[in-house]
Amino acid sequence: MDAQAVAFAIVAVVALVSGVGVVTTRNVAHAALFLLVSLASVAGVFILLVAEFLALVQVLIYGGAVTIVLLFALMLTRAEEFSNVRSNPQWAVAAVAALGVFGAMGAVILNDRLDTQELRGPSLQELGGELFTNWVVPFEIASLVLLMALIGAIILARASDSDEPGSGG
Amino acid sequence: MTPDVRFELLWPEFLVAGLAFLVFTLDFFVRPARKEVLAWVSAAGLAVIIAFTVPFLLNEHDSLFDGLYRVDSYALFFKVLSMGIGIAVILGSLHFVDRRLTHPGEYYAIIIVSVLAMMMMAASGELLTAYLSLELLSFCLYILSGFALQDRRSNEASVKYVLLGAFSSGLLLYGIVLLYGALGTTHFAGMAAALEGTGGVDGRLLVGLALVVAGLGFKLAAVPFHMWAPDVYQGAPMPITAYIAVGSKAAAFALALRLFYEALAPAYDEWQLLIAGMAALTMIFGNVVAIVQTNVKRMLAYSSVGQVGFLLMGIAALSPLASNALMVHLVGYSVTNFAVFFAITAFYNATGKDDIPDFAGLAGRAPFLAAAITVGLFSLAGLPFLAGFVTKFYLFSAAAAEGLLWLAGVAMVASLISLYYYLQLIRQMYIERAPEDEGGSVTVATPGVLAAVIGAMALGTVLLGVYPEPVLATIREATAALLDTGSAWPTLGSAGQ
Amino acid sequence: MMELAWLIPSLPAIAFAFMVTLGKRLPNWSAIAATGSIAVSFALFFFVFADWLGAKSFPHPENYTFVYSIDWLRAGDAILTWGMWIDPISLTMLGLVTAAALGIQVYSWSYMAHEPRFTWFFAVHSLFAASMLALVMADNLLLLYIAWELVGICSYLLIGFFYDRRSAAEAAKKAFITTRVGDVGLLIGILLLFVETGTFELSTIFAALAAGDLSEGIVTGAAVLMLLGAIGKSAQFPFHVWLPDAMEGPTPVSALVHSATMVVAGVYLVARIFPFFEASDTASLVLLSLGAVTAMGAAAMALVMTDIKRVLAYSTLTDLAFMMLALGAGSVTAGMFHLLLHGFAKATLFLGAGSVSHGSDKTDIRDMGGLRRVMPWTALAFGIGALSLGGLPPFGGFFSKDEVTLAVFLIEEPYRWIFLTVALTVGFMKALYMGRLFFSVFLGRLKPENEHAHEAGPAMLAPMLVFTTLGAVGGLLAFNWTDGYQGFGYFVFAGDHQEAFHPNWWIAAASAALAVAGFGITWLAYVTGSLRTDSIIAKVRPVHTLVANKFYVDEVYQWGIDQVMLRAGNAVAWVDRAFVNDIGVNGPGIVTEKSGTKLRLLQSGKIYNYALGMVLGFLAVAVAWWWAL
Amino acid sequence: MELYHVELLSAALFALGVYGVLARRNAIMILMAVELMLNAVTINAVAYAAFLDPGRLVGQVITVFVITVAAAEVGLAMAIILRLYRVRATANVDEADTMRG
Repeated sequence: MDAQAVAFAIVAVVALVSGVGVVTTRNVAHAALFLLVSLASVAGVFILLVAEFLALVQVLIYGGAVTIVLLFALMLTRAEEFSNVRSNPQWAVAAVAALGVFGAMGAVILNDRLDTQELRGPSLQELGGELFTNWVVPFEIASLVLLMALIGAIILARASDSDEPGSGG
Repeated sequence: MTPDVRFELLWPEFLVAGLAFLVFTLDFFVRPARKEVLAWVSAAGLAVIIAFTVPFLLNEHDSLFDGLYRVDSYALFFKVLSMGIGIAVILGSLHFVDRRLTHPGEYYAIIIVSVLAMMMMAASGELLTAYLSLELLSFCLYILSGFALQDRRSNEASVKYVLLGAFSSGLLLYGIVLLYGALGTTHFAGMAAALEGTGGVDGRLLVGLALVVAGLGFKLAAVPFHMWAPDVYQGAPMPITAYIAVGSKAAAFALALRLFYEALAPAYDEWQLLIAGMAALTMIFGNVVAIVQTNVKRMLAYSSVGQVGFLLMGIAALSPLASNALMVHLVGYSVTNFAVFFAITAFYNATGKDDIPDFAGLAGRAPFLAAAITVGLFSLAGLPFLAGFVTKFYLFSAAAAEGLLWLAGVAMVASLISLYYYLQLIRQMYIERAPEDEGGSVTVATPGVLAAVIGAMALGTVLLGVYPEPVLATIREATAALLDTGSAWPTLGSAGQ
Repeated sequence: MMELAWLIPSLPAIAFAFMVTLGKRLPNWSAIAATGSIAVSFALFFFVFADWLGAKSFPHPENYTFVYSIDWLRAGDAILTWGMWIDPISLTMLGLVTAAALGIQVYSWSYMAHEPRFTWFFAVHSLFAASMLALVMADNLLLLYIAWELVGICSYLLIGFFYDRRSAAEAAKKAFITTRVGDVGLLIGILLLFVETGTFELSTIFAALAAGDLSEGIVTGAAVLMLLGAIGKSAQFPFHVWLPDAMEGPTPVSALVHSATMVVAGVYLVARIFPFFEASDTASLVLLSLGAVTAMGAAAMALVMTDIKRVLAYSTLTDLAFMMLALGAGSVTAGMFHLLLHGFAKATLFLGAGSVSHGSDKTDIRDMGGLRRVMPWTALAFGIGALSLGGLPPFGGFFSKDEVTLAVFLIEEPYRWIFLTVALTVGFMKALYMGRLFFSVFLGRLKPENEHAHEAGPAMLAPMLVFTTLGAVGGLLAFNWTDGYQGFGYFVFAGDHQEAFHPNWWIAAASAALAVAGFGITWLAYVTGSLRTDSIIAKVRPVHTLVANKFYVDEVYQWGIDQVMLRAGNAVAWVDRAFVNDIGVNGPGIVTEKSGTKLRLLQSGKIYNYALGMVLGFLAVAVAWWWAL
Repeated sequence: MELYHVELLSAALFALGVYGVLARRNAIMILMAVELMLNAVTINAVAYAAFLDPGRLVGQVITVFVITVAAAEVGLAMAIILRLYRVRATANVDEADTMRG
């Protein structure tokens, strides 16, 4: 087993264990922290797959932005109940279904092995060049997506409960 | 920089985006009492863009960025349809917004952005672009469905929509990535070539396909991925319900049609039965559950789930005829549904009620609305001389021509069932008497603009039923474009129509 | 002008749309729109007819048919067209329907003047006219079927016009369900032909038939199946039960829909697809037998009914059966001729009956008598109509009845004697019941309580008298007048067998004698009183009871529905009472609704349940594929 | 480290995410589970790019866009959930089930 494999094993285990934490802990804040750990280990996987830039993006955006947004929201709502959220009544069925999903995919993955080539990643320059030439249309769409999220968040979250006329529907 | 990309072909998209920003900006300068100016600007802007786009792109046929983005008559058809839908929704919601919503500027601008998203969904020739356009559309709809800020139901609708939407986009993305892994590309043309090359079909591809079907099925509201639809339809503000039912569905089908026809046609044998089964399940389920509904919006939600089943026939049959049929059914379905939904909106605007018994005696209180609803419902049920008959005739023939006779049979049964619950509403309007109390005998007034939109849609329903040929001619062009860029047609029997 | 014939049904359809949408706002305009549109259609008919006369190339009968069609939609090989089929048969119907609809609408202006749902009446009336006109001009079977169903729906709405009267609602439902049973046969027949020929076009289907592309079984099967639709619509045995009940509708409706036009749609259909009956002896024999059975039964029932409209209803049944006899005997000429003259005479009679009940508030003929004193014009019109339909020369009905009898006589089969006997007997009975009706209502002693009865106004009298005249002199159409018109047989005919009117004097004399005898007997019984009807009835008490109870056919059906259908329905599901009342006996509907109630439980309102549904859906697909691989 | 190892990791994370969506009742926790699913997607995309794609690029491009959209989605969804909390004083999705059937 080479060093790369050992490293992968470690980050994979961390990612999975923290992932289990995300979906099983009863405390929302803990779940957010588990998610942060899991995301960080995914960044580790990216590094092992020669995608350093993506690893950086992963840490900055997910670790930085997403988790912070989640925690902010938790603080805004100040819900005492958030420290003890039970799973819903169908969790056992959910577990079976999720196992089914994993089983289906695992079977496929192990059954049809793909012929791989040498592990290699593009340079940052290549990625940037590609993004702004061939993928410029999706890039623009993505910027619109962000804008919509921004505007939507402002409309929906900012309005306070008293300054509006009667309800609609 | 790729030098040979003709960026000027993207003018319509830029113009629509520009219009959205214009409305966002104008919103700051328009006094609150005069916000309806924004609606007129939006609608007129879209109309001008249609007038510009049609001659501008009429004979263009290009595929930008190696087929990532298509400019062809198929895309043009859906561009015009999307903008038309946008205009109808904007004008149809004028009074609703006036009376029941805040933030009108954002409301109209977001609709324009979603129109842009629909246009791009039909033009995408690549999975990731398609996904991003779809997500843009979804974001707009998440916001719009929660736009009635103080209404618990509107909020509940948007919570359900956004969480399930995020979940479904997770499924869809995983599917896209699996397809990418199995085929090595996300471009439709490349996928088709790879599929033809491999001969056998490996498991990764099938699981990916199943996930893509699940993700798209969510957008289309096909059983069993439809469950969000009734709740969101019921909770969302009324014109937005119409918009989700019509616009989002049309765009999702535009995308699905291109995906299945251009990229996945070589694997036809693998997915035909799946889609056909889903179609049968969807039309039966939607129409059966619609029977027991008491809320009009909910009944129409299930009815439109049922309609999705009919539309899916057009994909399952995979032939030029089926593609024509799907598109013409989409047009007929859009026009018809708008007629019904806006008539119900007008009723709701005036009374604030939307349960089926509330419509008792409407024929006496608002004969115009009652007639429009009746025409629309009869068309949805597929009665002759109305759009629904023509389009269903087309769809059923297409399915039968491709050997899916059983599916056509199921569809006929489903149509019969639908007539039953449509008649319940019609019976309320024409046979039952209006309740004496609570002003039940007061005439329901419909503002001029809304009446014009309803009238135009009802007229369109009749025209399409009587003389569909002009629309069909356009649609044949669109299908030709689809086939032109498409790949091999493995099991096709019939020639292009 | 012929290519503009599509305007004829379109105008009433537009009037209908106008009334439904704006009728409440502009109540005074609705009757004007309805009558105006049908008046223009009526005028258009003459232009179309004149154009046809100019365009047809006499004497080449194969050039008598003009078809105009445009593509409605084409899906692959299947093409639907909007098409008009203009030939003598459809022209006859166009003239009859527009004339009858116009006259009866004018009549309704004052007859329905005090009805609160005046606008609705005219709206449905217009829709009926539009769909009936579309039906007679359709050049393809699908269009014909659609119009056929629309006509049925209008009939349903019009019978149930007084929907708050329970009997009217029941009658409407009965008519709808009974005719629907026949319509299913028609639809299957049409689909059978579509499967065999790949088209709905009449011309293509006839060409295939002429070329011998259809096997004998298919021809007979299609003919009999479509005949099912025809006998449903034309109320022939065993589907005749709905028509007498349909008299619950307003009288103008009975006149237009349930005697002059809609019920003859079945006859028209048989005439339209007549090549099939020409090609299949079996189908013709079925047609003949049904006609004979219905004619005998209905004539017997007409003799014992006491409600004025019911007598007329059974007489309609008899005459429809007469037309079927003619068609079964192979004479489209005689069938259509009788259809035309019956239409005029029966419109007269119904309008007269309406005028009687309007003026005297009575419907039972035993309560009437001597009404000629208070309503002389009605008496005159009704009398001529009755004598005509009773087959007394020289009125129109005599000639048409004679042509039918002659056609039956000319059947080249040994069994013609049976049918000839039936035709002559029924001819005699027609004179009997018409004499009984007319004499007991208008002649004899005026009862004191009827002295206040009054004559109808001019708006009601004028159409009545017009129809009277048409019915009285219409018989002259049978004769050879000019080179261009050598009798009805040179105008309406089957295939290319144009036939001049060659009366058989023996037949004519026999049927005239029987008619005179019939009227004579009733004169003795109901005017002079020298013949005691009571004693006759007493002698044949069991028979009378049987006939007066309409041969118990309704009871048999009711038993069938109660014992079989309802029990089955009960077994399938717990029959929801309101449901049955609202929609009718509808077993599958209940099952559907039950499953709807079950299935909606899946829709729990909880996000995670929905997500689970999606995942299970995905897994089902994956597993199915796994299996298939 | 082979491709299928990475694929298995991705599938496992995806299944965990699916479980989270199906088994949680708090809206924020459901959202976190969705993030796990999206991470599974990106892992797979990057792995395919690195191991299979001759150009090595498309998978990474996918990942860039997925991360962008995921961030936007969280922002928007949190706003909607905050509104849910204001309207109903809860973030549990099964307490927002007035519409059903």
